[in-house]
Amino acid sequence: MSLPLFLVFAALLVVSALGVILQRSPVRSAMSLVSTLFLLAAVFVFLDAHLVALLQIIVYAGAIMVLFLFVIMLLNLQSEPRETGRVGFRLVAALAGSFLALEVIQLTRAKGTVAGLGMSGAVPEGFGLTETLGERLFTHYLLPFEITSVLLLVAVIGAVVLAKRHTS
Amino acid sequence: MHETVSANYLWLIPALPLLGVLINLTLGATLGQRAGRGLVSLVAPGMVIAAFGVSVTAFATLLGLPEGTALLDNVYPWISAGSLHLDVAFRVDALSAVMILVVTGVGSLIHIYSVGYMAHEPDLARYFTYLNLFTFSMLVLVLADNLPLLFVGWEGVGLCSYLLIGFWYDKDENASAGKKAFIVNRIGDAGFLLGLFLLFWNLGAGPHTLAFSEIAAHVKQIPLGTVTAIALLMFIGATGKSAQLPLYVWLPDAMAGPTPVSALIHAATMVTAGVYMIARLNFLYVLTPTALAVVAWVGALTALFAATIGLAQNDIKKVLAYSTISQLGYMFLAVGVGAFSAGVFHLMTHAFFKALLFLGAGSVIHGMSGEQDMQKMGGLRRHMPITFGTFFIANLAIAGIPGFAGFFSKDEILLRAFTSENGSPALWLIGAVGAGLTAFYMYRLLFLTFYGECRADKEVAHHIHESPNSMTIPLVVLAALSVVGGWIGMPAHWLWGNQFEHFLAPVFGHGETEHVSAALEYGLMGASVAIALLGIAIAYFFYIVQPGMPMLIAWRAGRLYDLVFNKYYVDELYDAVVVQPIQRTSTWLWRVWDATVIDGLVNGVAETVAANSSLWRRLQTGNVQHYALSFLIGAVVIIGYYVWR
Amino acid sequence: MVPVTYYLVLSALLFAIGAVGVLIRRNVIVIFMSIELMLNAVNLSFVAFARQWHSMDGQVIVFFVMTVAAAEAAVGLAIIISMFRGRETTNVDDLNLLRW
Amino acid sequence: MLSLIVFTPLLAGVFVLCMQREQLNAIRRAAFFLSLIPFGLSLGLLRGFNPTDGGMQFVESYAWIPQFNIRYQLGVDGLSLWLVLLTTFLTPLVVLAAWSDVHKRLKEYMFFMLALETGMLGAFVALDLFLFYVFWEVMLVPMYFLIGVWGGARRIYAAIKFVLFTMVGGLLMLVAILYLAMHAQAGQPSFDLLRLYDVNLPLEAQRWLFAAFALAFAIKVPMFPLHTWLPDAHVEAPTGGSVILAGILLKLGTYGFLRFAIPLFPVAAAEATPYIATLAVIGIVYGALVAMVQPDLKKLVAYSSVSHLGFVMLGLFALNPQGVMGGIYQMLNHGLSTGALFLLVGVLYERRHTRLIAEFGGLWKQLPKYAVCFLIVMLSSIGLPGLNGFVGEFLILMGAFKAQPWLAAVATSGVVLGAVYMLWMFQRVMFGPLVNPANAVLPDLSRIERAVLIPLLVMIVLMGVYPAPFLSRMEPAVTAYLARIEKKMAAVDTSSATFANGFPLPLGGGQGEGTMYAAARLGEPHPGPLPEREGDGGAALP
Amino acid sequence: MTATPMIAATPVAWLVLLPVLLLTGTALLVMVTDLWMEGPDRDGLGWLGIVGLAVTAVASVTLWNQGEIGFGGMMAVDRYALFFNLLFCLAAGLTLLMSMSYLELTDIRVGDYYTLILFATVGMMLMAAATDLIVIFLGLEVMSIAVYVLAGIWRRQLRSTEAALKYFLLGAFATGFLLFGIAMLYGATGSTTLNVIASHLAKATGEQRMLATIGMALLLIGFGFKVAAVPFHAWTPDVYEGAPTSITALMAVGVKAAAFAAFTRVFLHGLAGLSGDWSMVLWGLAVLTMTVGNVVAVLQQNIKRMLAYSSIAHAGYLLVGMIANGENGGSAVLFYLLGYALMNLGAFAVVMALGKRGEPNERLDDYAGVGFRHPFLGFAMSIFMLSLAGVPPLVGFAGKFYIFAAAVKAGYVGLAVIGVLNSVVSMYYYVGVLVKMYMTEGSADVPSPTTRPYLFATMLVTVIGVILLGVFPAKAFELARQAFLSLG
Repeated sequence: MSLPLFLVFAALLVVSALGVILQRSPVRSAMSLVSTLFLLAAVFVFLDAHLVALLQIIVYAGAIMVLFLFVIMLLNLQSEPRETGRVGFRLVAALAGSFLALEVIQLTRAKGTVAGLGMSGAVPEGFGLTETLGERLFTHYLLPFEITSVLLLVAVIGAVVLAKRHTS
Repeated sequence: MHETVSANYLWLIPALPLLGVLINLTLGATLGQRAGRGLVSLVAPGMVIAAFGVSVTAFATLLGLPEGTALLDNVYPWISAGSLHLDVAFRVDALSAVMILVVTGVGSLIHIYSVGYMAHEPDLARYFTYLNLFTFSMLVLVLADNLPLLFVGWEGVGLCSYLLIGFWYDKDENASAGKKAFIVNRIGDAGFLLGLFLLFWNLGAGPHTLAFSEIAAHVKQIPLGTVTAIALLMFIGATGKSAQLPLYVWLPDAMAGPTPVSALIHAATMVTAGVYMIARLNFLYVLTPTALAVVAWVGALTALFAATIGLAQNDIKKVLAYSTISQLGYMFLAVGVGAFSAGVFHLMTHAFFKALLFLGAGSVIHGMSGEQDMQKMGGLRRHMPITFGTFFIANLAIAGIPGFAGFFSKDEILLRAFTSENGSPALWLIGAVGAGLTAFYMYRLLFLTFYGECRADKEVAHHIHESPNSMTIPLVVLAALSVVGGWIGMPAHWLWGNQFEHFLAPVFGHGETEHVSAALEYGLMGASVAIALLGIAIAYFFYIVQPGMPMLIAWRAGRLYDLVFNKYYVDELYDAVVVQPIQRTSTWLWRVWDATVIDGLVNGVAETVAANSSLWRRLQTGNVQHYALSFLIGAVVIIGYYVWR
Repeated sequence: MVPVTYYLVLSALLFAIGAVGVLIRRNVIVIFMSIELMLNAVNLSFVAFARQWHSMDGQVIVFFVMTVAAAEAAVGLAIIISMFRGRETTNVDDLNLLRW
Repeated sequence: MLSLIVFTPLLAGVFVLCMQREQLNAIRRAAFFLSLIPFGLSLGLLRGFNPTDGGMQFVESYAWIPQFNIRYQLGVDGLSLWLVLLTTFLTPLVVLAAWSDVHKRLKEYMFFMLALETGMLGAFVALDLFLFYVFWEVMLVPMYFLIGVWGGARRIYAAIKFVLFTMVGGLLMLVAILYLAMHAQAGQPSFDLLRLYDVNLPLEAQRWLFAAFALAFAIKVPMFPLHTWLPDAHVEAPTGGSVILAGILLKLGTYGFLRFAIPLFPVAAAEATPYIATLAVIGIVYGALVAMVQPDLKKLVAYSSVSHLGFVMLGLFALNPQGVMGGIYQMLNHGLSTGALFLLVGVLYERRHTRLIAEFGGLWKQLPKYAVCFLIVMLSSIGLPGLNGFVGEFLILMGAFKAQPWLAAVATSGVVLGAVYMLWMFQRVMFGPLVNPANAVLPDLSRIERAVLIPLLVMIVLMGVYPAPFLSRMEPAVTAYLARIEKKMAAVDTSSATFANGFPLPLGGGQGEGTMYAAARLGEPHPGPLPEREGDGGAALP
Repeated sequence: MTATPMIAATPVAWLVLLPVLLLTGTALLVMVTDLWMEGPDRDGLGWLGIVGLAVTAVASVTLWNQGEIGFGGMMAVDRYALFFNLLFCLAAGLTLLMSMSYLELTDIRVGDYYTLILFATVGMMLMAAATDLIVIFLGLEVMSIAVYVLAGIWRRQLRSTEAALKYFLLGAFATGFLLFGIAMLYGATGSTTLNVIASHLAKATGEQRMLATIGMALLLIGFGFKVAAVPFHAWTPDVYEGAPTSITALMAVGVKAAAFAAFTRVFLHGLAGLSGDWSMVLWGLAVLTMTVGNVVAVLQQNIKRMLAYSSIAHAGYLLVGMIANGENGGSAVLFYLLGYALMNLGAFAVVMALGKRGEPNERLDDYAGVGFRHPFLGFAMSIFMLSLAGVPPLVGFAGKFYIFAAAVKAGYVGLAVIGVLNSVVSMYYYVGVLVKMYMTEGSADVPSPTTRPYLFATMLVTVIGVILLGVFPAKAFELARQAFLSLG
């Protein structure tokens, strides 16, 4: 991935991400998030993470975000009114956020930091493909994989418990 | 004075009155009123008389022993800590023999007298409990073989004094007077204790018993400065106990107690403890002329000072009280000039005549239904002949009329004040003037009380009567003693000379009499007698011949009279300089320092915690985003620390 | 090649944007979406580091993160619905029963 | 034996707790007779005590927490023997005093009282720092309840103040204990007191550790200016609580100095002596002055405790036999006389429900027996010769005079002031006319009240007249104690330790140059070689 | 690219998995059984869960001397994990026991409640046993998601839902940080397995080390949230107050212990090489946490909220143990968690016992006079409060003793001093409960604890435990020490 291309994607990502947090309508925020996810998927492809990019679109943008939109629609949420109050609070929040980013940026450029990590050369064969990932997943990551099954089960039970109508 | 003979019965002397205390305390209160009174009236004097008996035995034993030998009764080990090994041990040598005889002898008489005097007192058991306890303490004081044990008696008599002064406690003044006595005494005692410690730690290595013989053996190693300090500190104790300047103020107030108490404690025995103590420690005092001089001058000044106050008092007992202070001053003057035996001699004669005076005054008060103001007396000699007679003898004795007891002892003191190497003409002069004043105020008292017209209310006057036998007999005995008591200590050139001094010589061994010329001796004697007679004459003139004169003089003298009449405002001065500031400081310490500063600090810490608690609590707004912000800021700070450190 | 640090910076930017979103938005669902954004930012890092190390682990982890995100979404949205049922609101400012 | 003495009260307390709430008399009787058991046992202890042995006796030692070499280790010596007896002696009396005093929640009261006894006894005989700390803190709880539940109007404030004050010191001491135990010897931690006695610490460490220990104990004593919890606690506590608090609990502070702070860190203690002695003297005078103006009887007695314990501290820091023995003796005296004073005040409070001095006056007429008891106790309190107080004060002042003559001189004024406030109080309560009609109907001492007071009076007189048996059992231990201190001080590089010898004796004493401890030992007969460490019952560490 | 027909089967380390597997099985069994049950009474499920937990505990005990690591170094069945397994079984078991009484007071009548508690416990065990950051992360999520739901399970109560939502939002937020930290460590070392990270850190380049440090910082923040360290603590009081009391107990005890299990394993083992970097920051966090927790607790009027702040403060003490970093410090943390579990569970049992249907009685004022009216309740609560305050000879003291001993030994005397001063502050509010119970009159009419046998049993067990472990801590010390040393 060439630098200009990266910068273009990066810019688009940032704009799109800002859209998530600046749009007043929840639906638009959600749509911005979907676009961010798509852009990220593209970046993943450039990073040789083909399967992950695919999953990003299918699972994330496809399933999870639909769920979000569904709930937004279900609850019939309106746009937030224009923020007038708590300027100070938002300013501090933005400042804190900027500092967080700044710190990581600082980390990559100052002396004695991680600036010199660079990027390694060509990837081995099969890197990022379904087969390779699958093999890794079902051998080395067998345990976490099994845990995710429990995790999802818990989530299902939880969602049901919380969302089902009151019976009594 | 180093040989001792064991006499394991000496403990009986103090133990008998103590037994009396226990009986009075337990049975006296629990038996019925009548039985209890009867028992107490028997037991209390009985025990003291028994103690007198034992004392006489001890005295006789002592006389039979070679000169300088003392009786010793080591009862049991008392306090032992480190190098300190104190025993409860009693010692009878010449000095304490005199003392125990005086204490038990005069004590017996006063106990007997009390049976009559206190006949109408409902709380008789308590009275005799105290009185017996006092006798016990006084005997411990004079019998003690070591200094701390002496201190036990020393404080014990103070306690009894406190209790007896406040015996009629339902009057606040009485209670206050008792308290004052105790506290002023305590001030002196503090000095005594310090002196004791200083002495102990300077005795050198090795276990110490603080027995007098041991102190005497070691005292010469102590540097002079330290000895002086010890002596002066001890003397502070003596000024408290024996009512000397500047700690005399309690004694006049102490007259609030029953009159026999005044006689026993505040005239005959307790107040002389200071003199006894210095006499006991004579080996220490003689080493330090500075301390001796202080003792002598304080004594002399007190003698004069108290005498002047005595001139203008109207309360019969107050006059006697100031007289006592004054007479005690003479004793200190004596020991201060190194005339220990003279001091003790005066102690003894004073015990006789002053006890007599007090008991006589008590008899008067008894007869006057409790009246003490001389302005309201007069003409009593007709109603109370025995009292008057004995009182008159006592007056002669205290005024120093030759032949009576007081003459011999006072004369000896004045002589030595003049001639001793520690003495000076100035001391003599002060003493002599004091003697004149004494004669004046004592005769003023006599004339006001017994002569002239009765100035009492009709009601009171009607009831004036002579006292019962239990009271008059002791008066007579004491009157006899006030005459003959002095004869054992004749001036050197008279008859058998000073047997008393000779008897005490083993104790005061070093103080061999300097020989003075007979001319000087007679000259001084004559001068002092003349001064005394002059005093009597003036009194006669003022109160018999020209009864209006005193008023006139008092009016003329104005300020001066006020000053004397109000006792130089010393009580007021002490109140303003000592008592009030302490009270104010205390209140300040409590209200401001304790409550505001310290607790303020403590509560301040608590409040700071609470304030912080409140503050942090407010930060817990319930708003998730505030929580998230604090989270984020925390994160930023931590990461920032690692990035930029 | 774009150095891995660039990805890291990008990731941090997205992460920070997400974090700020959590702080400033009032609608809990949007807040939740901002959190999803943060998770995605982390995913970017994982993928970039996987590329850097030539190791599939990073990508596998992304797989797990997605699963977790899905589970959280299910439960989170259920909680939001539950809350909406009780209060008819999704505004965080109304979460004020519990404080101090 | 010791374990039995320590834990019998707790068991008795549990037993009482299990009784029927309504059977008040049965509870009282049970509590009283059960509380006599430890007293009886401790009399046995006294009989079996070897008075010539200055070391630990009746030592019990078992491994407890081996990870830290913490041992369950108990023992008594001459320093603690009498305090144990004081505790077992006072508790039955307090239980007895509760007969008429406590009506509500009686069995809980008895339980806490007995549990408190266990805590105090344990603290007196513990020979392991951890164990000591456990007992030290455990005591707080029952005392806290006693004040808080059965106390007066501001009882909660007082109870919490008491607990927090004590805890601040206690916990800082815990850190110091940990530091000492962890660093005293390389490798293995050790909480064994007897072992730690022999450890020579660097001066700097000693200073810090001493400060922490001293703070804890000074609060408990309490020393000026850390005393303000005491008046509050006393005023609010029920009578029994006050008696125990003043009689025994405070002694733990002074005992702590004696057993821990001074012998563990003697050089630091010696350095601190002028300051501590000064504070002690300030406490003496201050307590007396403030006591003087108190309108409330209990508060007056409380401040008098500040004054008296100032004497104890002064004695202990004299670091010579007279001072130390006087200090210990004074602890016992104070336990008896102040305990008795609180009981007496309690008698009045129970009858009149007030403790304001102004409410009384002329009581002697109405309550002669009470008055006599009060008088004797008061005289003991002001140190009248012939009663116990004198022996202690005398020895303390004598010892202190050696070490710090000027301070001792100031302290002696406390003797005067002590008389002032006590007598003034006595006068206002007992003397004067009986004006308040409410006082004219008061009954005199009941049988039980007499049964409570008479043992105290007997002890007051006995200890005043015949102190020798008490002192003689202390002396070997005190001698050993001072010798150990001296040895330890000599072990530390003396050039680095600037000994504060107080103020030099200005009057050119014939002896007494040199360091205070050395001087204190001058001419003292050595009772043979120091007690060996064999006597501690196989305390050897694994 | 030649396709491999089959992936080589990975050997499954059954022993390593055994406790987790047993408990997961129990959870599933409970879940399924619930479907067959009729009527509102679900106590049977609770008993089933308890049996399952007991079995798991027994299994854990038998594995004590095995010590095995499996799944490519991702999970271990070392003593450390087993110690925590026992702790979790205890906490969860007692929670289930209490719940059987507590649920009657509420309208939470769903069998899934028990299932979720068991799954949460599975998550905890995974966290304690995990030796790989991803497994820790997943375990954390299993636990957290279950607890999010449990916190909000009392749907009638708006407070419960609010607590759940707050917990969820902040929890997810914190998860982001944790994950970012894992990413950075992965970036720095190329692995998420602790052993690998540890060995790689030893030879890491400066850049990698820096990256790892930041990753460590982010992990610190993430764990800091879970253990409720200031300033990541703010959720605690609200969630503890709002959640059903039984769940609060589980959170205070189980969740916190699990978080510390992972926290300690990661920092004292995996990131031990960075200890110089983290100890300073942790020092500050510990001081802040102790102080803020204790100071704010002073003015609280709601007992659950007060206990929440107290739990924050206790997190601070535990951090001290971590800072002491060593055999003593680590063991102290383990022991302290055990003691803390006992006393806190007991305290919450008392809180529940004071509640009635529709009347939670959670205000301090509701405690007025309870002590004498219900002697056992009062006694138990006194023991718990005093133990929490660190009064000997209770387990709270033994724990503090251990922790501060470790701190002093490691040279952190200042920290110990701050810690004990904090204890003094804490004494104030713990004792405040006693003041209410014994020293003020009140009228709150509370059923006798004996009518709620499960709560009574819980209190009895915990009281005995608190006293026994306080008086004779040696065995438990040894256990904790062995457990910690198994970290290698």
